[in-house]
Amino acid sequence: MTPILNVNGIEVIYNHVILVLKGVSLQVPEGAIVALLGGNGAGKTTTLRAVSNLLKGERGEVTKGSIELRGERIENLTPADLVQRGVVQVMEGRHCFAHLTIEENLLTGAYTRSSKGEIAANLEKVYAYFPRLKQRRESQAAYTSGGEQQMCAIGRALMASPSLVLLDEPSMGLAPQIVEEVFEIVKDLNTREKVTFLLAEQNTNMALKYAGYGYIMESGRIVMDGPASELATNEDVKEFYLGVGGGQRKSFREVKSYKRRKRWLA
Amino acid sequence: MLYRENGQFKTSYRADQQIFPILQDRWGMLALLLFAYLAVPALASPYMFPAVLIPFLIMALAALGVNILVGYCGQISLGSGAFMAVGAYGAYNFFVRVPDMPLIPAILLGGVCAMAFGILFGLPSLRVKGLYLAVATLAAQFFADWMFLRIKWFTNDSPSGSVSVNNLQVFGFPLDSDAAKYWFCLSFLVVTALLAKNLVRSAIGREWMAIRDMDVAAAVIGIRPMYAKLTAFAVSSFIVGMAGALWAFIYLGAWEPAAFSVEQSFRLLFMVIIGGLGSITGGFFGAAFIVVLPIFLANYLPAAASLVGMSIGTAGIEHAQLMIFGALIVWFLVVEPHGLARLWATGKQKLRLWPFPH
Amino acid sequence: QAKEQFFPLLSYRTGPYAPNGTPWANGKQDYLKMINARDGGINGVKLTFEECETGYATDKGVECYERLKTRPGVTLFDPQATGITFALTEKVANDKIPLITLGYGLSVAQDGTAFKWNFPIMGSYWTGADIILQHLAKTNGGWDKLKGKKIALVYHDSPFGKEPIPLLQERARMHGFNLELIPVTAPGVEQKSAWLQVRQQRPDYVLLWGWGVMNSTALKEAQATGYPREKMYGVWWSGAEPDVKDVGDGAKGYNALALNTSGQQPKVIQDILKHVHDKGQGTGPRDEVGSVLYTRGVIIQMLGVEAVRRAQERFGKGKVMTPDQVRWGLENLALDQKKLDAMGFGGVLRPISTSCTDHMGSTWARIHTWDGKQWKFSSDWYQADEQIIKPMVKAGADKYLADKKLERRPVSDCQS
Amino acid sequence: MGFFLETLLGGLMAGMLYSLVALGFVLIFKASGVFNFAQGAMVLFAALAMARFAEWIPAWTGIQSPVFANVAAFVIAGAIMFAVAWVIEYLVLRHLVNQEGATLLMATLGITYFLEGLGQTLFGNSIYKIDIGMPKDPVIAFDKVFEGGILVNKEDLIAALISAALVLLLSLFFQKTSTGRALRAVADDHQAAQSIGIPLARIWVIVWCVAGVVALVAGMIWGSKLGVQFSLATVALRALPVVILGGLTSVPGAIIGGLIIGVGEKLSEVYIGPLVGGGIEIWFAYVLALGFLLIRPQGLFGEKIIDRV
Amino acid sequence: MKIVDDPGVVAASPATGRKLGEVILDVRNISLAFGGVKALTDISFDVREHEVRAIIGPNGAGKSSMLNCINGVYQPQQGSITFRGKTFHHMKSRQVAEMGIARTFQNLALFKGMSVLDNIMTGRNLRIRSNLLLQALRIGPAEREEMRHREAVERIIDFLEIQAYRKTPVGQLPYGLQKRVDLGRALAMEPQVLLLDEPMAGMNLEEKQDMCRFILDVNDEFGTTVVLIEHDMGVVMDISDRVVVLDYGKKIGDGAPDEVRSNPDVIKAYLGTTH
Ligand SMILES: Nc1ncnc2c1ncn2[C@@H]1O[C@H](COP(=O)(O)OP(=O)(O)OP(=O)(O)O)[C@@H](O)[C@H]1O
Ligand SMILES: Nc1ncnc2c1ncn2[C@@H]1O[C@H](COP(=O)(O)OP(=O)(O)OP(=O)(O)O)[C@@H](O)[C@H]1O
Ligand SMILES: [Mg+2]
Ligand SMILES: [Mg+2]
Repeated sequence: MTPILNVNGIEVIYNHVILVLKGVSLQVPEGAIVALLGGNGAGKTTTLRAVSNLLKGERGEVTKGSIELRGERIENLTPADLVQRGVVQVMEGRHCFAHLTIEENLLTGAYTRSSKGEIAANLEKVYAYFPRLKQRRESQAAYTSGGEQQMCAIGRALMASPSLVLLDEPSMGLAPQIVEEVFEIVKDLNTREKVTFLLAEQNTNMALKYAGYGYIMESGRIVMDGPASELATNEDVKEFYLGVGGGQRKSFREVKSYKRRKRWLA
Repeated sequence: MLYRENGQFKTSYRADQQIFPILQDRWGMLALLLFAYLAVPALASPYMFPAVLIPFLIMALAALGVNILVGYCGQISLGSGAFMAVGAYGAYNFFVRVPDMPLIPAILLGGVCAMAFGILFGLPSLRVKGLYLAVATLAAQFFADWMFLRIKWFTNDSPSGSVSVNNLQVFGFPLDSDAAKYWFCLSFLVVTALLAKNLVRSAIGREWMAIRDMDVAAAVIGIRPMYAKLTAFAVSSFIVGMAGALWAFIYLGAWEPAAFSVEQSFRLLFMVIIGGLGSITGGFFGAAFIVVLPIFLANYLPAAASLVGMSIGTAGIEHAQLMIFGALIVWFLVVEPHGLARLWATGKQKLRLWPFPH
Repeated sequence: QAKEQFFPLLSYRTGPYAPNGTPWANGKQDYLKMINARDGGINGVKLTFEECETGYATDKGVECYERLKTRPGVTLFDPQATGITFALTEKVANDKIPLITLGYGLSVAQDGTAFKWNFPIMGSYWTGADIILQHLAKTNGGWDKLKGKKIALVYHDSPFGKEPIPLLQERARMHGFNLELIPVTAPGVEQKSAWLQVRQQRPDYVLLWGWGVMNSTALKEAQATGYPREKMYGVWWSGAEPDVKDVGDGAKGYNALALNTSGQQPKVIQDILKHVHDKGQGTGPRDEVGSVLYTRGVIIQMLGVEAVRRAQERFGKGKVMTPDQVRWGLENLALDQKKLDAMGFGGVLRPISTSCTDHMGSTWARIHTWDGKQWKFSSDWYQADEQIIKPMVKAGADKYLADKKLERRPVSDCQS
Repeated sequence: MGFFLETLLGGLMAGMLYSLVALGFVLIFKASGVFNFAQGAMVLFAALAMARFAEWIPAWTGIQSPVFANVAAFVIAGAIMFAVAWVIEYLVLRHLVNQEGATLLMATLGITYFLEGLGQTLFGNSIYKIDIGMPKDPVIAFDKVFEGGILVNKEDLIAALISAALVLLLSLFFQKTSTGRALRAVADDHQAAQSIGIPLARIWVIVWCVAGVVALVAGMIWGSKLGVQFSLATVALRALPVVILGGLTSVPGAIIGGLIIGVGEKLSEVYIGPLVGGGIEIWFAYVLALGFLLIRPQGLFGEKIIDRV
Repeated sequence: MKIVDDPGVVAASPATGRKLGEVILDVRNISLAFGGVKALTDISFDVREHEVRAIIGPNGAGKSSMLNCINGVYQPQQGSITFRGKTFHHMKSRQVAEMGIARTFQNLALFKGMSVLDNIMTGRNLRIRSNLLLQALRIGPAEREEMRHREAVERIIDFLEIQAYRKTPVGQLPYGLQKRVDLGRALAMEPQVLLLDEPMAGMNLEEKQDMCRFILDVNDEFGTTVVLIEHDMGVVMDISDRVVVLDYGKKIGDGAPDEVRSNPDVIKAYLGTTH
């Protein structure tokens, strides 16, 4: 089966000089949840931006490689075209429309949808997923808490009835039980509505629990990939990403070693 | 591989804090200064001095001032023309009313007048922000236009409102040759640029930038928005005021308020944005661009047009100039929204990586 | 080196003043072309020129001046703007190039012993204002009839607009009329409040000191506020076709000073049509030739050319004159009626003669009135009253010299 | 008293005319976060197009009806403004997605120069006439009540009505339609708007096109009042205090701001002006606006400026 | 373990048994509302010197608002804040900074256009003594002062291991590093109390470990008191001495981590059942 998304050896350069991605390839099969893991600055966000064509606003560009959606080259489509094709990105750092209320934010998310019934149903669905948003629906987004904004951003993306969602750090800033809920929602959408997810996450634990397949990035390259269950049992991953290397989980208080970061590639 | 800091290790923070940490840059700067002081006067034609070089120097000075306010402190100002006017008329009044007033103190005092005016019109910035402030600064512009037209005292009761100065001297040397005027303006510019550079890389400069980038956070780390904004207005309008005085005294000789119209304010804003907000070098690029381009076009457009077999009148040239000018501005912004200075920096960075592309 | 007398032409064909600046500039160019075509230059010296666009802006004017002043054979400058005149006044004294400012510029520059290089030939704002007042006195039946009357000056808020004020104030003091000053912010597109004030004060007369777009706007606002156009008098810069044409009927009855005729009848205009336009070398459209400002441009250029011719008489025929020699020519113009007729300027302007002390000659002007289609003369010639103006000029010049710590030209300088 | 009312009325109408120009600023700012300095140039450009085509069409077609000429010229000028909007989007805006306000402002200044040059190259730089049959002569009302009566300008009155209608229409558009909401979203965050599928290109063409038509109406009315020539672009400077007083993001604000500024500047010029030598209205308008801003930094009806940490 | 309330008596950490100092910051009955939204209702808690005090609670509970009240970004309608014995009803940002309270922000509030170095240097601005003129001339004392602060900042940069990015504009850094710079800026103020708003959001485990280490080092070595908002329960449980729990603007729990973790209200409102 051809993957829904096929990223083939892309290079990304910011500002004409800063080379950030150095040949990244990954595949996302239809109906899968794929996790993209890696430390700060590894290039996860950049990869997602490249897929959703949001690089331009950051003065970045894809200089090599190709990106295919269901076999179609998409590097030259606008982000709006991509949303039309069902690809929606939830941007890192929330990016709610500050002056719009939460509800207006959500409704704008349905810009590409024309059926009134569908929009209303989607809205109800989002409110059901995030009851907190319903309470705050009349507030301007700028005046809601960080976590509320994060929910709003995720909810907004769902309003577009997407078939492929690029989630950039969805768990960031969310309270533990909400994190869990978000992942449950992901799973729910995935199993019930066959929505495919590409998930950039720092919360490796959660990500590997819910994802079927994972890629690990380091300084702009994919350094390891495999089914999530395999990754979760890999010793290195366990030690550096899950914190359970060499037996049981270490207390944050005990970790004192300096510069232990493992590099798969120089 | 020539342009590299390879092997140039900084052994102290002082060395690292230099204005030009890279050796090649230091030599380049020295060469540039020598060139500006010695070679340019020898090479320039009599037309170049008054028409290109002197306006360039003065405008670069003004752009420097505007950049402190707009580029470093983030307070967009459309009233720079007014600060120039206050500087010019302030200096003029000191110059003609105080017996035997020497030129340099008169210009500095003009700057002080502009500074006071700048602080006054900077006060709203404590409450009004962004584009609202930008538009509100036009109040300063139109007020100054009016003030110097209407209040006779400022123009020494000249019936037409136009004033002039002559017999300029510095330490007994008459400023009558073009080269002398050039050196005079150049020295003003070099000294001010150095001081301004020091300011922006010191604590106060960081305060300005902090206010520009995120004022609430700046307040939380103990920066007083009022102090930061008003000092930016003060320093900026002082420099712009001096530039205004030079523009009036050295370049125009005789002037009326229209010489510092809102058009001038826009041009100054252009310079800093085209040159690069928050960059001292940017002001120079911007000033060069804005001063030289129209003159260049006026001089060479007809020739260029006749090459392709067209003849255009002065009106056509003027319109073509407007169009080219507008198009170039847009083009530069599209290529590099952060201005010529950033383009320059990117160029240098590429040079450092050379011969590798990244 | 070719024998070429170079005329730098500072003009503005763009910006708010373009509609008025353009015919003026066209007239200047066409006259030069005509002299070359008809006479082969001045005694064999070909006339060349280059235009430089100032946009009426002082700094651009200065740049143009600097660019063109070093050209070989440079003759004189006509900056076409009062602001630029102010800025150039000092520079020309250094560079020793004459500055001719017909009907504009510094009124005090009439005093040739103080302003060696400035030539407000044929008129200044003071003489212009004086003539309008003379006309008002005459139509009212004497100066004493002006007593208690209210005269408003609606003026361009710039040195240009402010120049006539001292004279008007002087006259107001002498004859007991009230002078109201109503400034209009440049360029003068928004005049509603000025005309509200006019309506409030109901002056007996409105003097209009405008330029460019300000003139037509003033007329439209006058119409909109119902101020009778018959009671409006413009200076000679407010009385040309572009000022009234698009107001049409609304400007009917409006009066303005006329320094010169308009129309294509004068011989010199015919010559231009024949030698320039008929050969397809006209600068502007043909039907603009002979319009008020066009003709004024022609006159200005004629004065420049005649100054060169006069200088050649003294310094050598067929030679290229230096600016200093041209200055001498300008100081010794003697264009009597016979000469004017011969040149084809008969009826276009009055005879004119200048001297070292008097850089203006005399001011003769008429009033013309717009009848909805064209300008028609509605008065006879007036001459400005030098009795009043001369002392003011002298006092002004003295103040200028004192401010600048300058000396008057020695008498000997005039002998040369 | 009569004169006071007359000044007041004059101010109100002048204010409405400013609103018309201010509206263009507000539209674009509200819908894309761009402070469009080129609005003045667009007014000039549109007016030039309209004036010249109204002149050329009878000459080309031989149909002498002024109504036909004006309508046709209006349509053509409208089409030209659409083309302008499209070109601006294609060549400028789309390359400046997600850039800072200052950069965008600067770009519009570049556009200003370009349009001024292009407009005058294509259409000439003399004074042209737009004659849409506006009545020019004044009527005197209430001459029984007040000495001298109150002078009412019919032309101004009609113009004021047109701008009021336009404002009403546009307010409804912003408040009631989902496109209106999308526009506000774009103004908040270009990138986020893109990420949820709002086609920036199309939105921008629409908005600039609407602003172009507003500029055309403004140009038509101002041009019919003042004649069409270069200085028409400077009415933008008179409209700026209106924009900030009413609030950059509020369509009704443009009207209210216009009225306040119009009345304020006329009254000040007529009653305070003579005391200080006159010519104060332009800076007075700005100072008045500034005064209001000190109380409400976002203008009377503008959206609150958000700064949160 | 009982917490001794008398400020004169030194207490011990209920979590680790570490010695804690006197009450340094005491928040009393703070209420804050925005229009109809009650962000905080009658909140009181104290912070002891040398302590790591965590604030947890679901999203929108009012944690960030609490910090905003402490450093004067918000003015609470009711209540008072006592710092080192001085009681305030309204805090002023500048004053707070001068008294030695520094903070980091949840939604990165870095100075985007400035380099990492300059960002951290701004943290030292309060200590700059030389005036404008001296700075312009950059002679003698001004230069020496600048160097002194530069050295202090370099120590922080070393400490946070961001040497490589010294001259990079922070806007170009990945999120996680920006968080570190934010911390660096706060540290540069050499505060007595450090308020951290979700410093570890958006980090992976390894980076969180680093961050914990930074926080604990600061806490140990300089004795800096830390108030920490964090959603990662592992972190909170491991490094904090006492925990306050907020929910809907109300305080629903306060005490040792273990104690809080087993509080049924807290489990219901925040932790969810799986923890
Ligand atoms: N706009 C930009 N301009 C220049 N460089 C950038 C820009 N955005 C990101 N980078 C650089 O690209 C690299 C990868 O950044 P990216 O944001 O993709 O990382 P990330 O894996 O998402 O990290 P994080 O987990 O911290 O979000 C970093 O080194 C960063 O400095
Ligand atoms: N300036 C403000 N105006 C209006 N409401 C506000 C403002 N600041 C905060 N609020 C509201 O107060 C409540 C508390 O917000 P706060 O940011 O303190 O939450 P938080 O506990 O930090 O949540 P999170 O964990 O999601 O960051 C939220 O519902 C928020 O919407
Ligand atoms: Mg990221
Ligand atoms: Mg928070």
